[in-house]
Amino acid sequence: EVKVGMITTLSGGGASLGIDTRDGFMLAIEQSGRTDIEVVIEDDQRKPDVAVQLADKMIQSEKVDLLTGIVWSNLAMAVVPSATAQGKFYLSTNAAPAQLAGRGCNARYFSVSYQNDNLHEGAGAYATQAGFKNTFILAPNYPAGQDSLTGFKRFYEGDLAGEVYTKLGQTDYAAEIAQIRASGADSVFFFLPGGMGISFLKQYADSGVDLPLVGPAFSFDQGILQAVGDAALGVKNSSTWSKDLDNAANAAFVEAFQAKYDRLPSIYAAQGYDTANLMLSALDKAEISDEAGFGAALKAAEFDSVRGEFSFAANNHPIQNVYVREVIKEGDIYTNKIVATAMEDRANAYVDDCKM
Amino acid sequence: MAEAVLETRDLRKAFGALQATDDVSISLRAGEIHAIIGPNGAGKSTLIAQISGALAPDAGQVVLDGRDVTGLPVQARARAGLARTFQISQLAMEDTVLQNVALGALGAQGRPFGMFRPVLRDRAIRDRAEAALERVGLSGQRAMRAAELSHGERRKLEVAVALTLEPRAFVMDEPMAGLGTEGSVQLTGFLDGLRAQAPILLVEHDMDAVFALADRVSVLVYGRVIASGTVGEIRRDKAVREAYLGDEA
Amino acid sequence: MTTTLILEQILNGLQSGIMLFLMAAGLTLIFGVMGLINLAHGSLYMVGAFCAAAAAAATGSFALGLVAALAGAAAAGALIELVVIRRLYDRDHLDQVLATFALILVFSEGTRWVFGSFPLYLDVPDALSGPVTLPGGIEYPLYRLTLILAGLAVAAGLFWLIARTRIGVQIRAGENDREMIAALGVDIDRLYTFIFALGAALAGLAGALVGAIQSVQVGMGEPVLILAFVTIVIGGIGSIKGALVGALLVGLTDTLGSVFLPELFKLFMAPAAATQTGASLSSMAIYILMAVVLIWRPTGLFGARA
Amino acid sequence: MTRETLFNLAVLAGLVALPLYAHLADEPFTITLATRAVILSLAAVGLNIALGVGGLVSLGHAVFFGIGGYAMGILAFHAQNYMPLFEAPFLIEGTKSMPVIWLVAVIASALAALVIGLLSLRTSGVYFIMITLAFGQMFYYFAISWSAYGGEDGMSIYVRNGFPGLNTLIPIQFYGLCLAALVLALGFNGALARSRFGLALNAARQVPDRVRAVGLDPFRLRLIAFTISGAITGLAGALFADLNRFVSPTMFSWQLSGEFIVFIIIGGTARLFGPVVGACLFVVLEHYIGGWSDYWHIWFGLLLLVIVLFGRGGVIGLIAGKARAHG
Amino acid sequence: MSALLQVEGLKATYGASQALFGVDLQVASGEVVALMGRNGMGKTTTVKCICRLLRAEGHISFDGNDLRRLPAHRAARLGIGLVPEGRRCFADLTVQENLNAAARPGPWDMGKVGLLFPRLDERRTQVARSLSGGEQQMLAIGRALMTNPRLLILDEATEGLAPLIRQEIWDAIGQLKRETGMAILIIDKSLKELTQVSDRAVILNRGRTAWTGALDGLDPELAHRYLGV
Ligand SMILES: Nc1ncnc2c1ncn2[C@@H]1O[C@H](COP(=O)(O)OP(=O)(O)OP(=O)(O)O)[C@@H](O)[C@H]1O
Ligand SMILES: Nc1ncnc2c1ncn2[C@@H]1O[C@H](COP(=O)(O)OP(=O)(O)OP(=O)(O)O)[C@@H](O)[C@H]1O
Ligand SMILES: CC(C)C[C@H](N)C(=O)O
Ligand SMILES: [Mg+2]
Ligand SMILES: [Mg+2]
Repeated sequence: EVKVGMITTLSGGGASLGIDTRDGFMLAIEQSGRTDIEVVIEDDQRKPDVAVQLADKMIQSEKVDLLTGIVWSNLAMAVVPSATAQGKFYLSTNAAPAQLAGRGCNARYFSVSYQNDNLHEGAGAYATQAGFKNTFILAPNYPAGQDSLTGFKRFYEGDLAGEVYTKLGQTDYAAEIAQIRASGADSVFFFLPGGMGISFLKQYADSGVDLPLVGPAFSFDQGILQAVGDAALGVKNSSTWSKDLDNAANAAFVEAFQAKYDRLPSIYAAQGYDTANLMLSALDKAEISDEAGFGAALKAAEFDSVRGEFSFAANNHPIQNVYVREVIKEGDIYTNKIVATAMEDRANAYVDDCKM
Repeated sequence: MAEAVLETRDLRKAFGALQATDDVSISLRAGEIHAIIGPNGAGKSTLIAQISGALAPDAGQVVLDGRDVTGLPVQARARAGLARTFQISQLAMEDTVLQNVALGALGAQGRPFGMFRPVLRDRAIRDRAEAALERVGLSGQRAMRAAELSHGERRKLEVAVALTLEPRAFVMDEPMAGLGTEGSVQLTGFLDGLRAQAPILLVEHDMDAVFALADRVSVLVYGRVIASGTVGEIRRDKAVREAYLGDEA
Repeated sequence: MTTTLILEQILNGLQSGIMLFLMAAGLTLIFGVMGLINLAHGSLYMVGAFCAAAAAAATGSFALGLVAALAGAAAAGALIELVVIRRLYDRDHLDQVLATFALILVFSEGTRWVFGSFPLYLDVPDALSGPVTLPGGIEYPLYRLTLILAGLAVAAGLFWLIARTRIGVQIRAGENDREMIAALGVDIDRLYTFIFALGAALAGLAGALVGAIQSVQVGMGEPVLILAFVTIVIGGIGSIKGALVGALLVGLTDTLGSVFLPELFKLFMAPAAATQTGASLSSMAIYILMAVVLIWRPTGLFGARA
Repeated sequence: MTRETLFNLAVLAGLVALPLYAHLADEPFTITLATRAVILSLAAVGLNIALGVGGLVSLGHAVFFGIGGYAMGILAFHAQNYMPLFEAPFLIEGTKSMPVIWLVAVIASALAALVIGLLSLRTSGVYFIMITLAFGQMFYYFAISWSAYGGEDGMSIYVRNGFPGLNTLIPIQFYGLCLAALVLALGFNGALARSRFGLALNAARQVPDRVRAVGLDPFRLRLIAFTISGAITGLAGALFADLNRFVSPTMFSWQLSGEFIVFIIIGGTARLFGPVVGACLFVVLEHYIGGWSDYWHIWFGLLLLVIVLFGRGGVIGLIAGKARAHG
Repeated sequence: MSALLQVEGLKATYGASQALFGVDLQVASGEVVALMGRNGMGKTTTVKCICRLLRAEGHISFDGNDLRRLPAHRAARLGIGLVPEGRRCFADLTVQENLNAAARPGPWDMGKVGLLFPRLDERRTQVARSLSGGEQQMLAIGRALMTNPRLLILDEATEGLAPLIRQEIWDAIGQLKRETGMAILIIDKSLKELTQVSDRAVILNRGRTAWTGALDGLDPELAHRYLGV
């Protein structure tokens, strides 16, 4: 009997991410056929203090063995350190802030998704490969945004035509687009997750500025693309997963997900699915109460990831490829296809800071 | 001649092109009731507002007990000894009658910052408040909310609050308004006795009351004092009759 | 920085101000004229955007989308006025805040229930898409120019309605004393339903117009609601003129702040730190503007009463 | 004894008994939930001093909650990292001691309330609601971009701060501290409402002109009330941060300010226990309806609507009847 | 002939406290009726019930219509014009807008009201908030006249008016009665003028009709008991 606590965002504007995470995760549990796993799912409403409260509830009252599901870094920062301090395992299906990868790493904390910087690093590496010399970069003014620009610059070798922080939640980008137009840039990198990205892309397309765009996968995800429409076509984005990634596990996942939920999976669904499978693989090898054994089984990462090759670096964050995708239209549906590999077997920049 | 307790010196106030008070100099001496009468819109309330401090004059001074208070805000003038009643009742409608007068007593004491002891258990305040209610005949209604009073009763409460201040001078804007005949007669009798405590500057349209009470009457028309004198003099004044009194003289 | 860029940024500020005005106009109508704090105004904005997106997707016509937005938001407005809002006119602001806060919850999650959790698609119509070149060589999106004109037209219409028509007089009279205007024979209930629906329709129109260049998603109304409140408070509650001036001020402050503050800080700071500090300050700029205006004029620029 | 007093006593008894039972039955989460309810109650009691008596509808009270929270966060952060707060002109170290943290939280939030009050009490009515909201947003955006203390990610404090003589890590002991603070605040609020200051403040809400005419200054009365109110909410913020062992900019958000108001109205405006009943109900509802469905906010919203529209006088009004003038 | 306004057995409460216990009152077309009584006896409450601003029990009909079934604005449209206690002008509207807000077609229009109150006419564009007390009273009367009522109800008709103006109002009431046949229900404290102008008086005592008849026939002892004079 294993009890899993999933805290994720199921209401409000960010609900689609949490719902995909949950659906991906539950799909894997269902496929495993195991009936001795109970998953308690709660809605964090994207509020850190609610997440903390839910974590307390799951630990103290539900007495779960393991926590997972948080989408947003700021919520993860609120929950993860205290959960691991109380002896619980935490498997991240998405958020993976730098603090938890470096000095704040923990033997009970595994990020199955990525380290937050990875996609931005991939975008930087791609920009270099594509021969961009003068990129304009922008991101919201909050920690994940600051990390994003840092991550991009880590592997980008050209010059910067401009570097701009926008307001978190900003919806009008006319001023930034005018700056881009005037800056003489040859390309644009932007990290604007969710609705911010939709707004930016539509306005960018309508502005007549015609420079190539690069960004992390967050703004080009399955759910969002349909809302952006043609404006996104051709945009390059970096991702660790794509629906056309060629491996058996992925093909089976995409098909099963579509059959069950009648929509295409997103990267959040894929990460949720992988997280569940990783957990299942470890449960097959060790009792969860056997902390060392279970931790080692997780670290071994012996499961069929939909991302293909997958292993953990010393700080419990994945070593994986970062791909470049392009937005295309298949029939009526906007989706992505892989066009290049930006980085192979990338770990992360914080491995050496982690003393475990 | 007795020293003036309250005095205005050449007060001027204009609203745009309208000169609402035009060089008004009046005085109020100890022990007297000085009535200000005049047509609607003559500037009586505007004058009161300047005396009480709610409105800053364009020019001129307000002098209370020999001290120039023109620059002081309303509350400082109240503390200096000026009590006013409002033309339209200003009462804490959700509070009881007793609480309304207690507020006056509290203001008179000038120490509103106590946060622990119940104010109504304070003998000094309670006695003062009860005494004021007694004097206007509202003791029986002390536990009612002001909102539950009839119009006339509210007018009485309005006067009661001013009483608690035990001021140097009263300024009353139409205290009779809304009182029935009976109430007016009562209040007239009451004000008659009140002048011994402090003089009253009385703005009123009720000529029965004015003629019965006033030691002096000043007539304001278009912001100017056109006549000033005893009741008899004013009643005989032709200009006053034309501008204001009509048949009532 | 070149003059054209500066001019273009000013134009951007004006344009974002006008967009804000579309929203603020409906809000000031309800908020100022009927004395009602309607936090759910942002939900009506969202309803308009969703109706437009759904209708445009079904019919392929942006114009029909706009019609649907107007109709949908007006209907939603009339409905909540009849069921909820009319019980709130004689309550204090507290009850209004709470009830309309509750309406936000119902609308947001209700919309998500009906339309799902993913953002919807609504795009600029072909005829209005792409940039035009303005005198002075500024390339500017045609759609945004259209928004400016639409906003100005709404401003003129509203001003006329409130200041010049008998209905306008009656509405303002009702704001002063509802009971009295009824006692004089005016059917204030019906009038208020009409006004509320009109305000809702304006919000819906704003949502649809803005939705074409922004994200149509649950929760889209809340940030703009706060901005709209800031706007009408700066302008003075109940004043259409104030809403217009306030909206332009907010739009300009916001846009120019985010452009020029980082530049300003670069004069005496390292560039990376300057961009960040500048961005931080610019995100507070409109609130600072509002506080300053209210400290200077406690009832806003054109507000008559408290 | 009126029905309202009886009801209040019952609420208080429940707040003592339920967590004790949970402690004995080893259900620590119930205590956590109760602690959360008590702390939010305290924050709303703070607001209620400005709002219930003074009529100051502040939609920015989360500012003080947040300042209290960050006072705790910053002091504890420096203590846990062994970094002094300042070195020049004199050395100030972080601390993990609750009494010190509370003192700092109360002073800091009182100062902030004083300054915000000085600036915003010139306005009234809806303008006041909005200017306080504006200050809230300023602090919110400032906190989001204050990267030294985590920006939007906020700060985690690994171990709860200490209180001399108690083990605050034991939930029931920490709860006891919070409840004591709440009871003190309620006692103060109750006394204040009947006191000289309460009478004057209450009148200043209804008829400021009258208050001036009896020689009192409504502005000063309001400013003092607002400052006290901010200080109490600030204390609640420090406790809340300790409960979660985490602070973040959401502590400044306008939604949270709105929730404080919601508590007061649900419970019953101008009732001493209004905020307490409202906050407890809110916490319980949020917790239990939260599990029903993905769309639970709809039901929650409808419930709130019913309360506002039909339950005038809030829950206490329903149970204990119409408010009476205390006189 | 049945009266224009017919009130029988009217009862009304404010929350828990009852203010009216049984008021009977009739006003016929072209008749001026004075509603009298000491402070707090229920005059205003009666008026509020007639105008549908307060819920009441008992019978109220106007021109054959059962008023208790109608909302306030419908009652007003049947031809009841109210000058309320405390004036209640629309404070933020100008004089002109105040008058226009309620105007309905008929003999009374802006011009005629202007002739009645020249002082008001001079202040057409001033907002009501800044009018003097008496000016506001004139505005309230003018506003009610603009609805061209068949029954004009004046609650505290001359409160706050200067003697000269008050005289004009009394003259105007007499004129209204003679020339337009408007029915008038009037509350005022001036016994002398009421006696001159009214056809009948209804005196309330503790929420009940205590006496009805022509005022010159009022027994001094009753006058003292019910009116305090
Ligand atoms: N704020 C203002 N703006 C413009 N005009 C004003 C303002 N306040 C008062 N007035 C005008 O000034 C004149 C004097 O008004 P005031 O209220 O002093 O008259 P009053 O003598 O008290 O009259 P009443 O006996 O009718 O109460 C009036 O004509 C009034 O309309
Ligand atoms: N809003 C109210 N709430 C509760 N009681 C009220 C209210 N208004 C009036 N009353 C009570 O109803 C009774 C009748 O009041 P009403 O105002 O009808 O008297 P009135 O005859 O018009 O007196 P006045 O001459 O003073 O205007 C009074 O006893 C009063 O206390
Ligand atoms: C969905 C992602 C953009 C979330 C991101 N890692 C964040 O914290 O906020
Ligand atoms: Mg006057
Ligand atoms: Mg009356």
